[in-house]
Parts: sequence; C-alpha cells; structure tokens
Amino acid sequence: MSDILELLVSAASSGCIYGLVALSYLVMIRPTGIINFAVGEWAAVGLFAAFFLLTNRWLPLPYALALIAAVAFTGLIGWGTQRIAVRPLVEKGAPILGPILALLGMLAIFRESISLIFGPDPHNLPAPFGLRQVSLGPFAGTPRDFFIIGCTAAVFVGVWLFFERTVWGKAFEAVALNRKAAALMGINLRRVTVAAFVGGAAIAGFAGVLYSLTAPRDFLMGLPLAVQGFSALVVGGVGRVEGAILGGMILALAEQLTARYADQIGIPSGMSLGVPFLLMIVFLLARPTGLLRPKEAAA
Amino acid sequence: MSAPPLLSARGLTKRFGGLVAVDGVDFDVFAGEILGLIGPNGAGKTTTFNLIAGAFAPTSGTLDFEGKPIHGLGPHEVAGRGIMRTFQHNMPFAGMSLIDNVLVGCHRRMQSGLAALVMGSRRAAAEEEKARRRAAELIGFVGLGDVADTPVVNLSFGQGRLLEVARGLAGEPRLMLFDEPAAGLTPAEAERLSDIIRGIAKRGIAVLLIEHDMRFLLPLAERVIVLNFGRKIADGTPDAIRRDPAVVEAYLGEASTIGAGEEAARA
Amino acid sequence: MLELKGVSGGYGAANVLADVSLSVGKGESVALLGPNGAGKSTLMAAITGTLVRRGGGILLEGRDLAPLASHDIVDAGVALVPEGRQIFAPMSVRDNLRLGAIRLGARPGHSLEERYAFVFELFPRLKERAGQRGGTLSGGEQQMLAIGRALMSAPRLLLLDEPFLGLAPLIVVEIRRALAALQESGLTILLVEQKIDVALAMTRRAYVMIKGRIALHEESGALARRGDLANLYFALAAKAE
Amino acid sequence: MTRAAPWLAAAAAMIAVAFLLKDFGYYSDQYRKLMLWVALALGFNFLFGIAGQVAFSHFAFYGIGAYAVVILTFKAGLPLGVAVVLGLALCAVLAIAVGIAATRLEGFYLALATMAFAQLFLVVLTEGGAVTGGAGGIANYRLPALELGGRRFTLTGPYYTSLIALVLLATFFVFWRLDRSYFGRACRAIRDNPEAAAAMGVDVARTKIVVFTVTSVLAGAAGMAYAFVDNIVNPPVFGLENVFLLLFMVIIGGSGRHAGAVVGAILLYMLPYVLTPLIGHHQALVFGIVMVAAMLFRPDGLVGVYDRLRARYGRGAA
Repeated sequence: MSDILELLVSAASSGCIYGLVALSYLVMIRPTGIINFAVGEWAAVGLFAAFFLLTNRWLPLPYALALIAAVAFTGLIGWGTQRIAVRPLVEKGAPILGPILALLGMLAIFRESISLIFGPDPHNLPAPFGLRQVSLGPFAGTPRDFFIIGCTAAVFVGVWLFFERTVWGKAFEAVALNRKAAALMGINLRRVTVAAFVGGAAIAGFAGVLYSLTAPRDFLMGLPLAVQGFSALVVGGVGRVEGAILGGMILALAEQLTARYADQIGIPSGMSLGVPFLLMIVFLLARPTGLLRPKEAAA
Repeated sequence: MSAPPLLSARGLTKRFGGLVAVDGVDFDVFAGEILGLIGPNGAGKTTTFNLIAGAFAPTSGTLDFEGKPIHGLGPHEVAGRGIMRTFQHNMPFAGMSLIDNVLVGCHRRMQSGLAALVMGSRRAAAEEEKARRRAAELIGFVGLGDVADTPVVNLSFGQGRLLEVARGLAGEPRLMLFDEPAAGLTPAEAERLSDIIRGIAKRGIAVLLIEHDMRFLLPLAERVIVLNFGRKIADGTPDAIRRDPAVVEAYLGEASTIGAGEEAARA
Repeated sequence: MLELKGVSGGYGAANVLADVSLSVGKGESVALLGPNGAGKSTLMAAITGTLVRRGGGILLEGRDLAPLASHDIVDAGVALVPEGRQIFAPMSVRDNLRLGAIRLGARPGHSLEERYAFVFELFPRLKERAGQRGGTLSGGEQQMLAIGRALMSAPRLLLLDEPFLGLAPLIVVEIRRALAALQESGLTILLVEQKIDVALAMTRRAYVMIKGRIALHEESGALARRGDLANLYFALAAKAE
Repeated sequence: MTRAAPWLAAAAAMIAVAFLLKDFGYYSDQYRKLMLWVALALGFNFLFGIAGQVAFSHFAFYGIGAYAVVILTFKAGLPLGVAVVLGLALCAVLAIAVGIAATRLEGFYLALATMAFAQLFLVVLTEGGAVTGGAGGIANYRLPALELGGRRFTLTGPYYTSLIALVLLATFFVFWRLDRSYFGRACRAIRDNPEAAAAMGVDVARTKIVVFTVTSVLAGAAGMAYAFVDNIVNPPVFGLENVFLLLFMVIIGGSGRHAGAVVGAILLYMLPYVLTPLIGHHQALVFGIVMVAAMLFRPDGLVGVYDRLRARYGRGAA
C-alpha cells in the first residue's frame, strides 16, 4: 500500500512536469493555432539559464531569485522566438504550417546553442532541499517531489485564474473562439500572440527548471520532453487548462505503472517509454478532442 | 420538356441541429438548360447546392442523377458521376500551372493503374495525351490560351474564375454547377462568362447557377427556381419570377406592398 | 462624421468594393441597402479594419481610419455589430459585454459600471441573463447581446450589419425600439439591410449598393415612395455606373 | 530510346563514381550513404512537398526495412530474396494501417500520429530483446551470396555501391513518373486544396493512403540497402532527428521539386565537412538558421533561387 502511495507521489511529480509542458503548448495553440515543438528546447533554456545563474562565480543569486530570473529569461527567449519565426510569417499571411516549420528550425538552433555553450554533459540544479524521505499524511516522497507538485499547482491556479477571472484571459479565449469578432472588440491580435509566446515560454522554462530537479539533463532533453508534453495535451484535451494537468497525470501514472508492473505480465519494463506514444495514438484516433472537451463543444 | 430530367430532387430536406435549411424541395434539371437558383440570404440556396455537390447528405429526400440516386455520395463520387462545379471564392490549386489545374479536372477519366504510370504503358501515355489535348482545347474555349503555362498565382481573379470553368468542363460533366459565378467579376468579364455559359449549355450540358446578381442571371437563365426559408416558392421563366408577388415579397419585405400600391395607384 | 471617398478593397484577389463614396452626418441615421453579395459587409470590414485590403479614404471627423489597426478604430469610437451576431457563445453574457469594453480605457469620460448600466437599461433582458452563456440565448437575445457588446465601447458611430436577419417579428419590434432610443440619444448609425421596409422606416437617407458600387443615393422617404422599387431591387433600373 | 538515354547516362555516371572510389573506403562509404539520403529525400519530398502530408514516420520506415531484412534473413533464416519481399510487404501493410488511421485525422494531427508511431517504433527496437538486439542492435552479419544460374557471387565493394545507385535511380524514376501523371497532379491538388480536389473527382482519402504507402515502401527499400552498408542496425540510426533533417533538406532545397530534394540532400549531407573545422559538431545550428531563413525569405528553397536568377540573368547565356 505504501508502495502504491509512493508511486502516486512520484507519478504526480513527473505528471506535473508533463502537465506544465502541455500547458505551455496550450497557451500558444489556443489563440494562434500554432503547435510549437520548440517548447522542449525552451525548457532546456530555462534549466540551463538557472544552472548558469546558480553556479557562476560573478553573480551569485539566491536560489529562488535565480529560478525566477531563469524563467523570466525564457519568457524573453519566447518573445524573440515569436518575433523571428512567427510574426513575419503570420503577417505575410502564410499558412499555419509555415510558423510550425520555422519553429522546428528554431528548435535546432536552441539545441545546438545550448550544446555549444554548456557542452554535451548532463547538468542538474543543486537540490533545494535534502533528499531524505518525508511524509505528508499517508503520502511519502522526497521534498523535491512535493516542491514540484506545489509549484505546479501554483502555476496552474495562476493560469486558471488568468483565463477565468481576468479580462485579458477572456480576450485570449475570445481570439481562440472567433478572431474576427475579437478584433472588432478592439483586442490587439498581435499583442495576444506575443503574450501567448512569452507566457508559453516562461511556463516551459519553469517546467525545465523543475525537470532538472529529478535527474541531470543534457542538451538533448528537449525533444523527448516536448513529445511527452504533447502526448499529455492530446490525452487531456487542447481546449482547457485543466486538461493539460489531467493529461500529464494520466500519462505519468500510466508510465510508472508500466515501468513497475509490466515485468510481472511479461512485458519488458522499458516499454513504459512507449506509453506516451501509445496513448497519443489511441486518443488521436478515438477521441481527438481529448478527455476534456473545449467549452464551445459542451455548450 | 418530355425528356426525363437529368437531375431530380424530391422532398430534399436538410436540418442542421434545430434549423431546417432546406425543407422538402422538389425540382428537376434537364439536359442543356440553364437553370438559376435564387433566394434571399439564408434561403437555403447554398445548402441545396452543397447537397447536390455531395458536401453533405440530405436529412431526408432523394436526389437522382441520370436515374440513379446520388444523395449521400461524397464530393468525389458525385464528380465521378459527371457533376462538376465551380467555387464562389475561386479555389484554384495554387501551386500549379493553369494547364495542370485543368488537367486535374480530367481526373475522373483517368483509368491507368500506378504500375502502368511508372512503366509508361502505351495506354497510360495515350490517356495522358488525350487529357492534354482536351485541357488545351478547353483553355482555348474559355479564352485563356495565352496563359496556359502560367502559375495560377499570377492570374487575375477573373481569369481564375474562367480557369474554374475550364477545370470543371475537363471532367466532361453532364451537369455543371456554378456557385455565384459573377461575384467579383468586372462587367466585361461577367459578359464573357455569360457567353461561355451559353456555349456550355449548347453542348448539351445542364447548367445550374446560384447567383445574386440579377442583371447577370435573368438574361442568362431559361428557368429560375426561387427559395425562401428553405422552401421553393417559385419555379418559372425569369419574366414570370420577376412578377411573382411571393418572390417580390421574399426579397423586399413589406416595402413591396408600398411599391405595388404606388403602381396600382398610377394604373 | 463618417466620410468614405473612393474606397476600394476586398479579400485576397477579389476586389469587392469599387470606388465607394458615402457620408454619414453627426447624429444621423443612414441606411446602406443592396442585394446579397453587393459588398455591404465587405465595406463594414473595410471601415473597421478587419481582414480586408483597403484603398481610398475612410475619414472619421476628418481623421483617416484606413491605415489604422482595428483596435485603434475602436478607440476612435467606431463599433460594428457584425452580421450573424458573432457573440462568444461559451462565455457568459457579462463576459461578452466585458470584452466589448476592453478598449474603454481609451474613451475618456466613460466607466465600466456606467456602460453596463447603459446597456442593461436598453436591454433589460440582458441583465436578467447576465450569468447565462451567450450560446444558450435565443436568436433575438443574442442580437441584443451583440448590439450591447458593441455599445460597451461607448461608440460615437454604430455600424449595424443585418441586425434583423432571421428574427421573429416581435423581437424585431423590440430591437427597433432600442435602436430608436439610441438614435434619439444622438448616436450616429449606419445600418446595413437587405430588407428595405425596415431600413427605410428607420433612417433619413439611404444608399443602394450594387456590385460593389453605390448605385443610388436618396432620402429614405422618397425611396420608399418609388414605384419601381421592385425592379430596382432586381438591379434592372439601376444604371448608375 | 532518347527518353531512356538520360537515365542510362546517370546510371553509368553513378556506377563509374562507385568504381572510382573503390580504393577509398571512407569516401565510398560516404558516397553510399549520400545516395541513400538522396533517395529518402526524394520520397519525403513526394510525401511532404508534392502531396502535402507532414508525416514524421519516413525514417521509421527506413528502419523497418533495414531491421526486417536483417531479422528475416539472419534470425528467421529465410533466403534474402524472400526476406526482401516480405520486408517490403511488411512496410506496405504497416503504411496502409498508419495511412488509414491517419487520414481520419485532419491537418497537423497526421504529423503527430506519425511522430508517435515513429517513436513507438524506436521503443520497440530498444526493448525488442533478442529479436531486435535491444539498444545495441544487430551486428556481425554479411550480405549473403546470391545464386544466379547456379553460380554464387557476393556483391561487395563497388558492386554493392552500384546496387545502391540503382536503388536510388529506381526510386527517382518511380517518383518522377508518378509526378508527371494524373496521380501526381491529384497529389498536388490535394496539397493545395483538398475540397476542390474532391470536387474534381479525386478520392482524397484513397490518394493520401496510396502516397503514404508508396513513399513508405520505397523508404523501406532504401533501408534494406542501408542494412548492408554498415552491417549493423541499431536504434539511434533511426531517431526522430533524422526526419527533421529530411524536412530541412527538402525545404532548403525547394519543397515540391525533385531537384530541390536532390540539392537539399547533397548540400546538407556535405555541409558538415565544411562546417566541422569551423564549429565542431554543431552543424545542426547552421541547418536551423538556414531552415528559419528559408521559411522566412525563400519558401521555394534553393531551386526557387536558381529559377529566379535564371529568369533574371540566364536568358542571354542559355
């Protein structure tokens, strides 16, 4: 029983990271329709920026401040990415595939730049807390797991409040629902695109920072994380913030259950790596809207 | 018109959720005639058009083409039976030359298998040769001969419309559907298109037009069907339609009675 | 107040508008009539700067709107009630209205509360249904919402594109009453209509647009009395070009 | 005869190069791989550039072909010819299955489904135990001797290189012929406007499945040729990065044009030789920059640039 509860905590913490990456996609897809596979590289940017800020000798920053600065820096990178690879194409009236492909080019640029600057070795952030086991009620896990879960919960609540409670969140939603009507309200479409990319990048950067707490990561970490995050999004549904975290949790749980128990039914435990792809294929074919349908479909 | 109709619709109905877009419409289209389909905004013209073209299946009712049912077939199957169309907002294949666009229209006449295409069988070559001759002839027919090899992105809007006509004709249709063919054309271009449509009907091909521009449609059409709120309210010659009080009412609302009153007073 | 000088434009390669000139005086109500496909909605899109190429001059009290983005045009005091209502269906009535007021900061002298109060007074039904999703309203209520949403930006010029399309006669009466109240308050209105009777009854002057051109311009009353209206509408009498 | 002449000349030239390089092991090896990349790029161009399908499974089928022929020949003990036929059939069956599933999905979802398929393939390779050799793959096999008319001979050195040249030419020939037929026009029509294509009588779903299957099977054939180049097959060779590289090749060269695929493949394959002395192993950085630049400034790629230059200056010279 405690075994299961421990698995739940560790699944929840990796589910949080998938959920954050899924959220990063979602924030950009909703108003612009652009699927940006460079989110994984953004996560790497966040991680390596945090690593740099925490380990350099010239500018020693307190831990929390370094993380915040790294996330802000990733947001800035998001703005630059948008400015270079998205806005010129959108304003030229290129089909949506144009920015998606240009962003694949950006992906290569980010990845190689990181490898150029930081080398091919894996890095991880110094752990903020010890690695001892702690218990929270019946749940046992490392402080790291609870830190990840807490931070993710905060981000999701924040983003959820933004969409549900602020007029700018409503404006995002309005652009997603009906671009032309949104423009008639006076919503600045260009500014919404910028906000989506800056916000998406910051969320991805934060996911990267948290991701590095669980294990050392190298410059190649981006694409696998991007694919897993996208699987989470497909499972949870592209329409709603809650879908991203739900998808992330389901995905992580399925992965960890396979890793732990597949051996017992004769499947190599490494097959758990295939779980996201299997889930993605199943959901694409059987339920392309994901578990949570967007509100317009429910209305 | 004693010949059996080429296309006949009976009780054609299409519902979208609670909305009845087309409501039990009956009509016939005969070979070689030019038939107009008109009606105010929301009357169900476009839905009717899409039902014929196979964009969606009717909720109930039948569509028979050359005596065989076509309702429920997909767009490519409808085209395969010999019903070709043009689009209101031109829909050329933007990455291809004019002649290649028209050649796509020949698709339903192409029979060779992939192996024959790769091996370059004599039959495949002959088929291709025939299609090319036909495409060239049709491009000449619509008067685009001098731009046949031009990428279509370089064509004007009016030329794009003519391309759609040639592309549709390339499929050797028995029925040609036009979705607001005059929309966006200059008066001179519209004039030319009228002549071309008459030429098409002379070849024995039935022509069905949705059109808002009455100056274009009324002199061209031999018969006009009027829809309002999804129902057929009139079916007759352009002259009869113009005088039909139900039609005038549908278009003008109560203002027609003001006008009619004035007319009556003057008479 | 609004003056169009030789406006041309359209979507992509199609040129829908050809040399359109018209004017709307301050506090005046003007109708823009014409059959389907004449280019009326395209003209509205040109004025509001949405998804249309534009040429010529679009002057609002002498200021050219043509180079402006749509949000700047809202700031200038122009609001459009688009054809087909285009409300944000999954959002509540209040959220729809709130979005209409998103540029209100650029309109000095107006507050959000004042705008809500104004719209709710004009359409009490919207107040009753403030928490309801827009998509669950009846067609007439949705139209009220679309008009109310446009009014939230405190416009000086209200453009209405086919506001009565597909509505039951009773609702038409109710919306007409609200629009009449707006006219009395001095709001400038440009009304696009397919049905002539309503449009002529509500306005002082009317333009008739055919195939992207202004074919006729007359006082609404005089137009209503013309005997050849039916023929005109079939575009046989209008040889304006 | 005159129509066959260019093809025969190309074959002769490519085989001649194979024999010229026969004493230069490294260059001969690079030449073989370059030809395989060109073959893959041609197929991917047909799929993406001509038929407009963004499918990330192209390299997976290359891998399926390679693994299938090796497993069937050396693990199942089948004759090579049988293994080749069965391997191609396997590619076809998988491609049809993926194709049918994928045509139910619209737009970019095809890319996602094929990406998931490609990744799943890698997981299966890595976890396939004795059958696939796991992460280390399968090595230590040699192309079996062929029997023809009672004589046994093995294709080695320049002879095997020549075989690869013929595989490439055959691939090119198939796509070249298809592109110039009604089938190729139907593919382009679907790419440009599926609705209008259907209205012209093109069965959009069927055509998409056929294109996906043909290109995937030919990728599988190239993979079979690859299996005996390094005489080892292992998962990293077939990673997702490679299909991005193919995408870059096709777009930078000029998407939708055979010449573009050839130019793009050669350029991106050769570029590292120039770049490595300058920036080490970070050539992908340059690829990414060129890719973004191509999308922004020249979506028709190098072939488009060439066309433009020729239109402006070339008339007199030519």
